[in-house]
Amino acid sequence: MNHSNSELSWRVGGPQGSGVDTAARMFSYACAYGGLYVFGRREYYSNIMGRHSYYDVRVSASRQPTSHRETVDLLVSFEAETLARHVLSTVAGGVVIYNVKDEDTPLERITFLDRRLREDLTAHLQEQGLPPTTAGLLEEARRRGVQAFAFPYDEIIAALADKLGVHKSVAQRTLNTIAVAVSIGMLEYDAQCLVKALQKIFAGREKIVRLNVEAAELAYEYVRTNFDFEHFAFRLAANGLPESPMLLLNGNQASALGKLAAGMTFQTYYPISPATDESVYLEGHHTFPLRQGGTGSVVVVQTEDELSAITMAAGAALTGARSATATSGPGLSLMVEALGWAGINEVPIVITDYQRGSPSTGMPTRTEQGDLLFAVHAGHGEFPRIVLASGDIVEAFYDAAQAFNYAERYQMPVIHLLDKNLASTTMTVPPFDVEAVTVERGEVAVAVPENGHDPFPRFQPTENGISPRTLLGQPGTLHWYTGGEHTVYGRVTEDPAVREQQMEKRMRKLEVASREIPPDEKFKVYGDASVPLTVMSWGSNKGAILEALELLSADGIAARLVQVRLLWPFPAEELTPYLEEANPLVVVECNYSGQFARLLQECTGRAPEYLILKYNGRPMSGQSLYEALKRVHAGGAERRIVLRNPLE
Amino acid sequence: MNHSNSELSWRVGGPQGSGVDTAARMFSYACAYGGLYVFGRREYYSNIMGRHSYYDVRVSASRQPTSHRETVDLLVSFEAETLARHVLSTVAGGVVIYNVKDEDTPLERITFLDRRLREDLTAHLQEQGLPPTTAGLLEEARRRGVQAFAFPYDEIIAALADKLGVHKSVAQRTLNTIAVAVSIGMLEYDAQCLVKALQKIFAGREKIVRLNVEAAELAYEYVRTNFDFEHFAFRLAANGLPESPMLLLNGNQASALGKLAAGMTFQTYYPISPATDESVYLEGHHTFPLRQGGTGSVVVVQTEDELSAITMAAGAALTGARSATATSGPGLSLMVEALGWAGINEVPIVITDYQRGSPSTGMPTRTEQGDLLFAVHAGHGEFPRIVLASGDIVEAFYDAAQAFNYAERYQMPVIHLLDKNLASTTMTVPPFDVEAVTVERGEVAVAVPENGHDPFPRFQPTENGISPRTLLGQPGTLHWYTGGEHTVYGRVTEDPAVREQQMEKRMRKLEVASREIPPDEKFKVYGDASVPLTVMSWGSNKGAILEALELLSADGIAARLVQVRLLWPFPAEELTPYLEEANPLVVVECNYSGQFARLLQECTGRAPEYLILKYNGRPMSGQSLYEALKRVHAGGAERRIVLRNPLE
Amino acid sequence: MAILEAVQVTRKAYQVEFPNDWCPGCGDFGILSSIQQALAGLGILPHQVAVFGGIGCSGKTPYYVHAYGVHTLHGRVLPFAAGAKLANPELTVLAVGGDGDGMAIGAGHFVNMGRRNIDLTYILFNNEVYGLTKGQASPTLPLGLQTKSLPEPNIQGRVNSLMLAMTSGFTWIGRGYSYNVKQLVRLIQEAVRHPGLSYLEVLQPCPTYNNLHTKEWYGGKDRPNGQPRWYDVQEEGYDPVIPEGADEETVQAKLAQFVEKAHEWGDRIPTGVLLVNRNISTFEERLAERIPGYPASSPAKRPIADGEGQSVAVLDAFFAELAVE
Amino acid sequence: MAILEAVQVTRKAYQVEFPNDWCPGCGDFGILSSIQQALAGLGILPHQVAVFGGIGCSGKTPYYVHAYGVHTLHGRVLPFAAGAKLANPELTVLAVGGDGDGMAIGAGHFVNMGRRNIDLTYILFNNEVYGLTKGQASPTLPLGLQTKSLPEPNIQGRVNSLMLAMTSGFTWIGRGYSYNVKQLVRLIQEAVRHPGLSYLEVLQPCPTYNNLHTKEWYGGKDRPNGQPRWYDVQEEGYDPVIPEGADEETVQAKLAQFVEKAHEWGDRIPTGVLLVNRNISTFEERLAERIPGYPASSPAKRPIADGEGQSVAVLDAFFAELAVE
Ligand SMILES: Cc1ncc(C[n+]2csc(CCOP(=O)(O)OP(=O)(O)O)c2C)c(N)n1
Ligand SMILES: Cc1ncc(C[n+]2csc(CCOP(=O)(O)OP(=O)(O)O)c2C)c(N)n1
Ligand code: SF4
Ligand code: SF4
Ligand SMILES: [Mg+2]
Ligand SMILES: [Mg+2]
Repeated sequence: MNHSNSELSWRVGGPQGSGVDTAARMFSYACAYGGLYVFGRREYYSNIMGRHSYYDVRVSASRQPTSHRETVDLLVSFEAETLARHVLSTVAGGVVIYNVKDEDTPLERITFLDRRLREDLTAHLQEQGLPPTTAGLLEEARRRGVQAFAFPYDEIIAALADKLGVHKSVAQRTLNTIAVAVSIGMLEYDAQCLVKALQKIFAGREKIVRLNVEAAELAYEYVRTNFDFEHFAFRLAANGLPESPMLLLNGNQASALGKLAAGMTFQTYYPISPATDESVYLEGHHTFPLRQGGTGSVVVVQTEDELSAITMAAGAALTGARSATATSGPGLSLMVEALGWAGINEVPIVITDYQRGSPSTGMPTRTEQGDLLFAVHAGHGEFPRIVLASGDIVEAFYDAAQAFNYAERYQMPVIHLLDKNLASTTMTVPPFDVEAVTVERGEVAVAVPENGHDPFPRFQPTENGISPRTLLGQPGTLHWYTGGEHTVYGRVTEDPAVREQQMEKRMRKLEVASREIPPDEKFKVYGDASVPLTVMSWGSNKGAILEALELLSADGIAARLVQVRLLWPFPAEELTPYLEEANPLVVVECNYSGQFARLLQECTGRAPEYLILKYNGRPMSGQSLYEALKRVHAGGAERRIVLRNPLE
Repeated sequence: MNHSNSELSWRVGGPQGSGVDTAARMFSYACAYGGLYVFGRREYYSNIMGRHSYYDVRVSASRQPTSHRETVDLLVSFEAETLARHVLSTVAGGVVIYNVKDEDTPLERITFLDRRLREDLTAHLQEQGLPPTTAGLLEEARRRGVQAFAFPYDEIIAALADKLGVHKSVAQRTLNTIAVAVSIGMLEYDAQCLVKALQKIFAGREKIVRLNVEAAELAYEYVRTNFDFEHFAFRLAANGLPESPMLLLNGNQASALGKLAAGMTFQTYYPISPATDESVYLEGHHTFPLRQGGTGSVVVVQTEDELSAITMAAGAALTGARSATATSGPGLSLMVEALGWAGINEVPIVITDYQRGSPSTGMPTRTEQGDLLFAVHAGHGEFPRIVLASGDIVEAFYDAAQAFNYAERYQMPVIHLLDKNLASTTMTVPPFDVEAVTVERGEVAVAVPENGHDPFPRFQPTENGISPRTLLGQPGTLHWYTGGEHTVYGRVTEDPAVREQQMEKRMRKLEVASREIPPDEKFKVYGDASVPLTVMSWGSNKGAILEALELLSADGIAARLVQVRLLWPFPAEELTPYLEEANPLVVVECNYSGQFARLLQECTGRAPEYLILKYNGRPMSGQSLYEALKRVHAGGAERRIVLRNPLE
Repeated sequence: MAILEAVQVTRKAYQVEFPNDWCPGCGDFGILSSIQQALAGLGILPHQVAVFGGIGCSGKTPYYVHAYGVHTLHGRVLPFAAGAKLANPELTVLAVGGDGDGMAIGAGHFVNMGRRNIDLTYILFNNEVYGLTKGQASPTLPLGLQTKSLPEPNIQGRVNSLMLAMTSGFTWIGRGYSYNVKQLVRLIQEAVRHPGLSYLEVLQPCPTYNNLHTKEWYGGKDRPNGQPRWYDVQEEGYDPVIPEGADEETVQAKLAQFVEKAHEWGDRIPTGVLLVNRNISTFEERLAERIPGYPASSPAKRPIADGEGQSVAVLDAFFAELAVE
Repeated sequence: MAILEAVQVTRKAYQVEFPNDWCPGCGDFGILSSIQQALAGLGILPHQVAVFGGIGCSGKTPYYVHAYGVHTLHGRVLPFAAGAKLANPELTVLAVGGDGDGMAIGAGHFVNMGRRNIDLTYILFNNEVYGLTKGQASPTLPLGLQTKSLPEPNIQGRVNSLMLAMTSGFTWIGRGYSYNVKQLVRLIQEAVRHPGLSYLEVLQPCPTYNNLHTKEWYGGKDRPNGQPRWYDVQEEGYDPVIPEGADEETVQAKLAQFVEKAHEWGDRIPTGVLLVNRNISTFEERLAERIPGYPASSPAKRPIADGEGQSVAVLDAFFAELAVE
């Protein structure tokens, strides 16, 4: 029953701070070094140490997985909470590897297990006549056809300490490597790939590499000699590496790199999950060579709050610097006033919003697509803005760059919507093509020193509403900026006719943007473009929907996805043919109220027949969407389908 | 050609700080003391001294005027800028009274005359072969049948100083009284009414009363003896006073009084036009008797910013105090994050938003209805809120009170939308009935001391989503609040199932509110309820639309107004019959993008056939709306009609 | 501060069963324990207390105190707390938060709260880093230092929060150390008892992200004499009190003495009560001058409706001002 | 501060035709005139200057200076100005605003800007009221005073902005008076020349709303000797400078001297240069340590694309870190 080379869903769990991420990186790189496609999904608490975090790595030899699976094929654990939370998600034919110490831990002794979950698990076990312990859960799993292996972590660590003559506390640090090596062993995968991964991850720290390689070998050996994994349905075999090496990165990094490619030279931030990592990445990568020689750089400023972050970025933008700030919902909420200032002053700035579980503090490290209507409507009064949302890591890179072109072409703030799902998802992707990144600076007024002292009509109305932009410090283009309504020179005015002129000029730019931006930057159509079953969505659901479409297709059900990428100005006109053909129209999003559907109806009058929503802070999986869409296709499904999984 | 007792549109103008407001108050009270109905509209710059402000007082003996007129019957001025700005708006048969000194002032010498206006006026005069001076404007007016009288202000002031033996600079302060007395004289109105007005306005300052009465008499006399106003088409005659005396007040005061009636005990604010006056009024009226004896009071705190204003108000609300804050657009923009906190913590607070010309600093002292979509969508993520908008001063009072009932009944933030138009509009209204104000505190958990130390399930899900509210300090109901997703005890959680439970509980309250709030609190229908020509609007346009409907009706055109007062949750269902019958549907609002129309379409799918908009910072008048609606009725009008008036 | 009746309350009354998720060895534990002991020792009942927290590791404190707990917004803990206190002056109100919360995003409120002298206690957990967002520099980290999660040395200077408290007008200022619980309990109790706005800075090692100013460093383990770097100013006879009615000269002398202490750092770090200004009225007293009956008839407590739910406000005088009569 | 070339620039170059709408007699006029004279005197060309204003009467100043003028948002003038300066360090950047703007809604930025020591000059127009919103108390109005548009005496205490500047880390601190233009010109020039963050408080009578601290009051017209209340500390030999490399003791002594001056008020109000700290690196210097070539290759100036509009960034090394190779 060998499924060598098939797809695998691997999960590792443990307390925050115990290296779960490192374990996942090791496993991911080990797979990637075998030429396999990797998709990693990270779940963790808003906590530094102790609370439960877990990482799903989905691997495939044949295609790039684009969403996680809610079920697990191989679960590795070294503490009881992971067992309590995830054994139930392990599939028949799958394997659970646990620390022998955790064999029989009462659920009520697991400090951070949510009461709701403990009660649910206890009830479930009771139904089967099993005790509310990890032993009960393991037994339940075995009854379902899951193999569970006790692994003697402590023994291996002791052996390692012995072998290398290091202190046990040092050896203990290889716990994650051991867990990964055990997995590699179970999958009969190439151990050399893990060694390469260890060399990559601990590059430059030879001693640590050695320690971990030794640990991996001991663990691997143990598995190969002691475990009977004949009945384990999964194997992995290395492919060859592709010609140009794949990148393995997450959305935070993709966005940061896209910004550097675009020539962003100034970024401000105030720390906030899940946005911080982008800025910290930039802080650690602030200089690099330029193609024509010389050094490129980005000034990254950690500000005192988000009010400062956006206003400082706006100040920088006035000098001509490509300038941005990155934040999450609470930060965006604080940026609203300045957004309007940038709007009325026609300042090109980019705001990257990593959406997270909300409202308010919400669930800072969980995902949601809850900021769409806010991004579109944020700010008192009316001013133009552009809102775009990326569907995956590759789009995140190119959109992060394109956002600056939009900002400078139309001289308005651009909100780039990402989310926690994209931020912390890791994927193998083909290398980005930096030279394909074009830099469009829009209309910039040339310095006119001969203009001497005359004020420059910065806000001169034009047919398309766009007036040549000036840069602070430039000779001959002196003028003013103000958040007040203003004349062409940027001086405050309350004249009713000038007000109308300037308001119309500004808003006209939005129509122009709507006209100029090509349809394929506005939305993409996937799947069978001619069938009526139409899924419409935006943002990071893309991967899950594409998988769902494939699964449907395997069932002989044709469907298409219209992924809207430009949310504002909303591409109402271009979408009309799709909306007219759509039957049924299914809108998919990760929020409670179907924000995209509301926006769609606001702009087109068309309401979807079905809404598939998820708002528990976890991303959708392809499988769960597939099931929901099957029900839609079969007819009789409720209009509002909520995807739930109490075990996530 | 005497129109005694007819309607009159009076305008006084002058530099900010020169007492234009006082003049208008005098004139308004003088009219009101004659039993006449008064409507006052104030226009002023974001400036303390020097820029042009003007005040329209519309008076009628037969009915309450509910909007201003864009044309003027009687214009009083004591400086050149007023002439430059308003002579053109004076009707044939009307009168301009100006200071003899201003007879021939070149327009280019008027410092604060906007360049655009100066150029337009100059061109207009040039067409008629007239010079770009006040003389040219006066001549243009005379050609149009306007009478213009030069009034010797300085002479009268000198005479007054002489008569009373006061310094000329003291006498000078009666300039406004003189201007009003001249008007009263021109209208052959009862001079005693002006005396009463002076006594009211300068109550307790006998010397000043005497000075002003003397000034009035001199001016009145001068007019009666020197002016030939036979051809002036307007007269005012006093009615009897109504039995219970009318109030003459503005929207800021109405809202403040409504809050006091409702039992608001805590208000925070950060100064901002046009909201400040409400809070300053409260500061000056912080104590008053209670019906059962004892003293009622309100604590008003001027905070350091709007972030502090809303969070301090929220803190107070947690103790059970009825708590509110009042602000304008820029302040609301800063309150967004805390709004979400109040939403997720189910805190009853009221936010009064006086909309003003926007975006950003915009036009701080001009009106707009630009915050609707923002109020509905403000905040990252999703949480319930109520948004209501008042149509006039009377509604402002009762809605300000009702807002607290909604807030406490549904335990959510309530945004009460007013605007600069309502804030500074003055009107005669029948006295408010404080005893008719009911106080509904919603479900409050009684203290349960016997509960001792057990945590209290503050956020227990219920069928209608409402859980009994607790008050900080109350025994036996200990629990927590957090902006994070939480358990029933208010402890942070990231459990997916609890998240769904709490999210659903909170959002359910909105459905319940939508069900429970009676239709006539949601919207009001005026005019001929059965005709298809349907005007839909919200907020302070009400008065102008009602007048337009009357004018249409006089032309034999039947129409109805659906004034939506509850904007969120949007009364989609109850509006359906009206939307279905509407033909055409005309949405009227003071903003650029038709925000109400967008909301309507978002919630019902129905787009209006016509949009009538105004966004130059000035309110709509009944007349201008009437003309637009006539064009709509006649057919062939453009879909988007913008009301403009470059002379406002 | 309202101590209704001094009853026997044990520390246990303030403990919770909710699991605590601070890192092992975090300095926050000592502060939490001190708060619990201090409140118990003051004989205040849990329901009479409201603990407001900012956002950060420190901001989670309210979850761990068995009292009304309010986890507010990042930087806004002071206005939230002030609103509750002014509306219900009988409450004992504690506000707690991190250095990022209080000195960065919350600095404007800190400065302006000092102008009010409301009777509440603010405890700032100073670990020099943003704990909960993974160790960025906070405004209290000195310029040029590089704690372990910084990609570059700290490029911004340090704010001296004691000086800021004095400048802003806090009328009780003290400093404690999270591992000196005995002193900390006493300091918290004094701060709570002080009628006015109290500021207590607590030096709080963050073993996870602050590898420079650790428990060992504060404890002076690296010093030749092995003696702690911190010391108690009271043990050296320091008198922090500006008495009621003090003359300008006394005030200036006390302030000068405070400024000197506030700048001490490095091998001698003062802890204890550093300034007590009895010369300034509380906001509650000022309010009482405007509003007769305050605080007894407070916003939270005064009647607003009768049994039938009808408003009891009599606004006739206000209407008369506007009436045409 | 960048003075590219000292050319002959007259005050007229900085004057505008746009009508000024301050009240007659407003103290702001003196400050405006001083700014214009100071800039002209420094020989900077108008296009090399960016004047950032807050919101308030004072905040309108940029409209009246013929230079790049940016009327920002209430309270945010400092971050706006800092962003421009860091992105284009060649600009001469002035930030101006009211006491409400700077000490209330902007206080958090003020405190944190001090930590950066960016080379720009902040001028605060202190009239003790919110001018443009019609005379409410600002954070600099002393407790208990009642200016004419207050319905009740001021219920909040006063912030001492000089102390706040020192505490926050401003490295040049001075105070002027709007009717002493000669001194003010000199102060502004010194502030602009100072390489680092400068804070200049200007005592600014608001004849419309502040009927207590008027021109007459500052001028001492009510005093027996009729002498002005303000005096110039430099005339009394006050030396504000903490020299480069000063030892801890010198620093403390200078700070103590400053604290004393900062607290003087009433019949003796110090003006002049009160503190100059040459001991602290600028943010620009700190940045240059991270980013080779800064400030020459600044965010505003460095090339980002080639002639064809293609990106010139070479990110290979960053990709290699992530690559599976
Ligand atoms: C408006 C806003 N911005 C950013 C954040 C993210 N955030 C959470 S905790 C924190 C800082 C924590 O540092 P500190 O206040 O020093 O507390 P500590 O964790 O060190 O106790 C930040 C920035 C937030 N919650 N809200
Ligand atoms: C966010 C926000 N809140 C409030 C206002 C209203 N506002 C305009 S000017 C001002 C205060 C002006 O006082 P100050 O800063 O002292 O300047 P001054 O007018 O006295 O020069 C305020 C509160 C605003 N523009 N923006
Ligand atoms: S990160 Fe630091 S402050 Fe936060 S809990 Fe851990 S040790 Fe404590
Ligand atoms: S209100 Fe005061 S500060 Fe403002 S312009 Fe007038 S005098 Fe100057
Ligand atoms: Mg901290
Ligand atoms: Mg001021």
